[in-house]
Amino acid sequence: MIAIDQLCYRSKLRYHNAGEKFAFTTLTLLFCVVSRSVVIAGIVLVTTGILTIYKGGIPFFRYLKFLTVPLVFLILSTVAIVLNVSKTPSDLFALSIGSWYLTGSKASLLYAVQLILTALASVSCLYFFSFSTPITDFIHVLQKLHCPRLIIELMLLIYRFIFILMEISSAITTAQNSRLGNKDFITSCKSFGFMASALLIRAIKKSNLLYDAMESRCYDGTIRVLHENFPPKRREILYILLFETFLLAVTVILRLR
Amino acid sequence: MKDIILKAQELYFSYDDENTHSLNGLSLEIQRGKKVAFMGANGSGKSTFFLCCNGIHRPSSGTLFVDGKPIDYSKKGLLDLRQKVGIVFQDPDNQLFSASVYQEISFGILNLGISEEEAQKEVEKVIADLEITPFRHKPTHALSGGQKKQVSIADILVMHPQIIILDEPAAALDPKHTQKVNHIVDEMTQQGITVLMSTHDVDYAYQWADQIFLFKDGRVLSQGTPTEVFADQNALEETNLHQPTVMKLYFRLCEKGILDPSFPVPKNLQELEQYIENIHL
Amino acid sequence: MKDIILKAQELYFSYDDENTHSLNGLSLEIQRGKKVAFMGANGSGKSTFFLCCNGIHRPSSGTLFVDGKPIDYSKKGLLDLRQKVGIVFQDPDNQLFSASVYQEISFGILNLGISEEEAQKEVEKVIADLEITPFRHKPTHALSGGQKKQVSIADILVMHPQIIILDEPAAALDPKHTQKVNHIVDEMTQQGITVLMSTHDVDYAYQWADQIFLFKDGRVLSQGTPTEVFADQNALEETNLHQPTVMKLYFRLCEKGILDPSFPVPKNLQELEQYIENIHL
Amino acid sequence: MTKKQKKIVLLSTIFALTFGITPAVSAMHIMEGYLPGTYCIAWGILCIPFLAAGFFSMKKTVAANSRLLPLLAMAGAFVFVISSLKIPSVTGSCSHMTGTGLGAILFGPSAVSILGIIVLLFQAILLAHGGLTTLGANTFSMAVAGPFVSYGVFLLCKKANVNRKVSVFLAATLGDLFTYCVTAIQMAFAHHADTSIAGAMGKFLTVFAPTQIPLAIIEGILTVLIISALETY
Repeated sequence: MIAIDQLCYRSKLRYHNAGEKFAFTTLTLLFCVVSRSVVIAGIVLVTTGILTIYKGGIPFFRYLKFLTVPLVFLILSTVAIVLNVSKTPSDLFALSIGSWYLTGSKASLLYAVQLILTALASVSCLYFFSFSTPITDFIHVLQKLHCPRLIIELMLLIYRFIFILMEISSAITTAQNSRLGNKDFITSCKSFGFMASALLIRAIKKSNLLYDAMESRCYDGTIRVLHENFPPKRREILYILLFETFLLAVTVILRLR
Repeated sequence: MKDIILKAQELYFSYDDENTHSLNGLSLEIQRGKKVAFMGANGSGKSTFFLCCNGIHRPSSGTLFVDGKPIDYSKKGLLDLRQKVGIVFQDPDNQLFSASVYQEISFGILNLGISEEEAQKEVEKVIADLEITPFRHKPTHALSGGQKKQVSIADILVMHPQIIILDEPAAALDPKHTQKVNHIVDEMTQQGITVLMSTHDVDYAYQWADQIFLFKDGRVLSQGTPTEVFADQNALEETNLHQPTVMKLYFRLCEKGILDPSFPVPKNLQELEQYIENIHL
Repeated sequence: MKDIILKAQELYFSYDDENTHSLNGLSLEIQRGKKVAFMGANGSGKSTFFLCCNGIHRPSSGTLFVDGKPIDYSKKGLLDLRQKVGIVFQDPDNQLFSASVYQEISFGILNLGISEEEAQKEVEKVIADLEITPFRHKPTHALSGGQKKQVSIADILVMHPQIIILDEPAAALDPKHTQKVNHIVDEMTQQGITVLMSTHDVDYAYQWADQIFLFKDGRVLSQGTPTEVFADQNALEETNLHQPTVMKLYFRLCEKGILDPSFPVPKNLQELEQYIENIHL
Repeated sequence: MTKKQKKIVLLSTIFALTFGITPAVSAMHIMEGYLPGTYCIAWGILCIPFLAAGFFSMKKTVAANSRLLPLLAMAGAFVFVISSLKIPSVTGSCSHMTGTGLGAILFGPSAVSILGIIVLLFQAILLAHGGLTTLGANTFSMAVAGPFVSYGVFLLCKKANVNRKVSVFLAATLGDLFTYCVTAIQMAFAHHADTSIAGAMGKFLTVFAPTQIPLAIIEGILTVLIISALETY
């Protein structure tokens, strides 16, 4: 129902240690964001792309499609950065509107390109993680990082409930559409309102039933569950360390220049 | 000439990337006014086919003819189609979304663009017909499962479709409400509505249906009259179904020479009992 | 002496404002290791009674004895009780709270205060026993209804309860998964677990159960062996149930002198067919 | 067609297939990697007091009644699902609600802050709306600022005896608009290459206005419809 979720359970990287994957993701993200360099972005884009597509087995075109998810945001914000309205024309281009200019500078274009690449590289990094690691494994990593128990338990439940509610909402929407509930904009809005309120009522009812079911399995206020362990591998840790050291080196060299 | 109301020609459909629940070259023909049962494992494509019938899903290839015309997937075409083909979903909780029974039932018919007064009349009529009056003023979420089912059927009946599809109408109902629903279904047929129903209840399908389709892996494995389909031992085994008890015992009794095999196969328990009653040893 | 594992004495219970689903002086006794079917309309109190059995509901008056002792409603007493009495709920979506099958199954047993290693062993064992291995790494939301059911049974079995309650285990399952669940239930009984099951399927209850309780309006209307209960025409009518087909036909054939009424009533279709097979006219 | 023309057609088809699939206008999530490190941390720190307050009050209520845990989780899942659904639109483009106003009115702003950060985390990982590094900034705009404004407006309207539907509409719409302003401020602080911060903010506001203002209004209308449907139960 959620494409990324479906794909990550089929990833060939799924049974690798989630902690490793998380460390790789966060460290690489850190270098992307801190260095903000085109070179680092390029390295990261290629590396995570290879990992996700080749090692993880995510289909190439679907991966490309996912990289375009933040496209609208990217285009609009880039326009905002590059375009300027000013009385003096800048060096890249300038369109005169009366006594003003709609203009952009080379520096701002360079800045925007750098930003786009950094953002795309970061997204590819995030995708490496979400295309290879089921949320339940991620929650376990957070637990090991001493995230408060209440948050962990909420995340565990919310992740499951999301799918219960999505199933209900899509079933109700289908039923509404079967009765012409999408015939025009106003009817669609009404249908959406009905659906959402019915969904909330169902959600509240379900939460009570689930609580009863948990209680009947001796729930005492603490959710304890076992986790399947996929122990970290020394060689992989070494690779990650090497890669991050490499990124560090590149960052330092670029700074010194 | 046969009056074909629904015809599927080599339908293919698959959900994003899953292989289950998909259609793999489904072809079938249904005559107007018939009672048709669809059987087969969950995930064999019954519900997917139903959702194709009213245009919620669009087959990736193949054509579906309703009333002799291929489905028109334009906005207007779909609205017309959905007026003709109504689906009563399996779980009423996934169909009912209004707080009040009245509002719920009127939703579909008002979307047809009918005047409020006329809609009101129709709603009142269906409330009376389906015996919803005793609980019509209760909020929908306080209804019992069986009552919700009645309302979800009323939802569709009020729109006067030519074809009604019932997805496992008796699932999770208690005997009393199963009877009630079966009764309502019988009345639909009497009104000339073509009824398509998916069910896992072999004995019910055997006695109710004019025609049965056994689905497997998104296509029709076996079809025909109940007696034909349930005589096909291979198909039954492949779909994990068993022969209806009445039919099985009738054949056993025939084998032993107790009943006369030249009579038509009894359609239900009453008929078989009648046969036994008439035995003169 | 009979070994009574569960005994209800004049239970009364009512939900806030509704009258249905409540208990009105319910009394019954269940022997250890038996297979017990609960039948009756929805809202006749079966599920409410089940929730009383493991202390989710507390009767307003009357006593419930488990293993000879009245239920202790202290925190510790309830945990003990819930270890002994496990409920598999009707809709797995109302029971499974975790997206991971492994986590889900481990929840109950970890609550018993067992070490992680031991829990792990038990979870692995139940996963193998209930044939969950093929989909153990799938997320809960990607499972089919039948698979979810298997997991929801594993949830309870892993805790090694003495009594397992199944609330309409076959509702909405297709024939294949119904067979699978029935098979699992048979194995439970062989392990000496007392199994309580609510069902609307007359034919199944007839052949499966050692004892049947017919519920109506929160009390027991009729009880006994399947043959006894299903011979009680009045009680059947009051609860909208019909006689099992096998039983009905057997009596018809006896009336006609084709079968010998001195034999025990056949428990299932196979037995009846055997009887017919043995006829020498 | 010449070879060259064919090539162009093929290339443009591939381009359309890969990039032309109208990407969802995800409300106002700042995408992964868009903010420099210092801003990520700064906005994160700014959230802490709100999150801490939300956390402790939630912990207290759950400790008092553990039945509220699954209920809160359902509320969180509800906000996620509502904000991930395509909403009806006039133009046919596909967009989502933020759900912040609805959440704040239904569950209160402090609960929404904690649920919000979890929902945003899931949105980042499952839907690629927002990101891990921008979690702090997005939490501040969507789980703190928006809900508090919504709730404040809602309370004010209540005190002023404004019609309930109007107050729900105002709360949701203004909350949404405020979120959008905060996001613009966040981006302006980080990226003001050519102009002043205020100038950059003006530009971000202008560029996002055509998608965000209609969205805020639709969000308001839908929230009213949902709340009034709920009231009939």
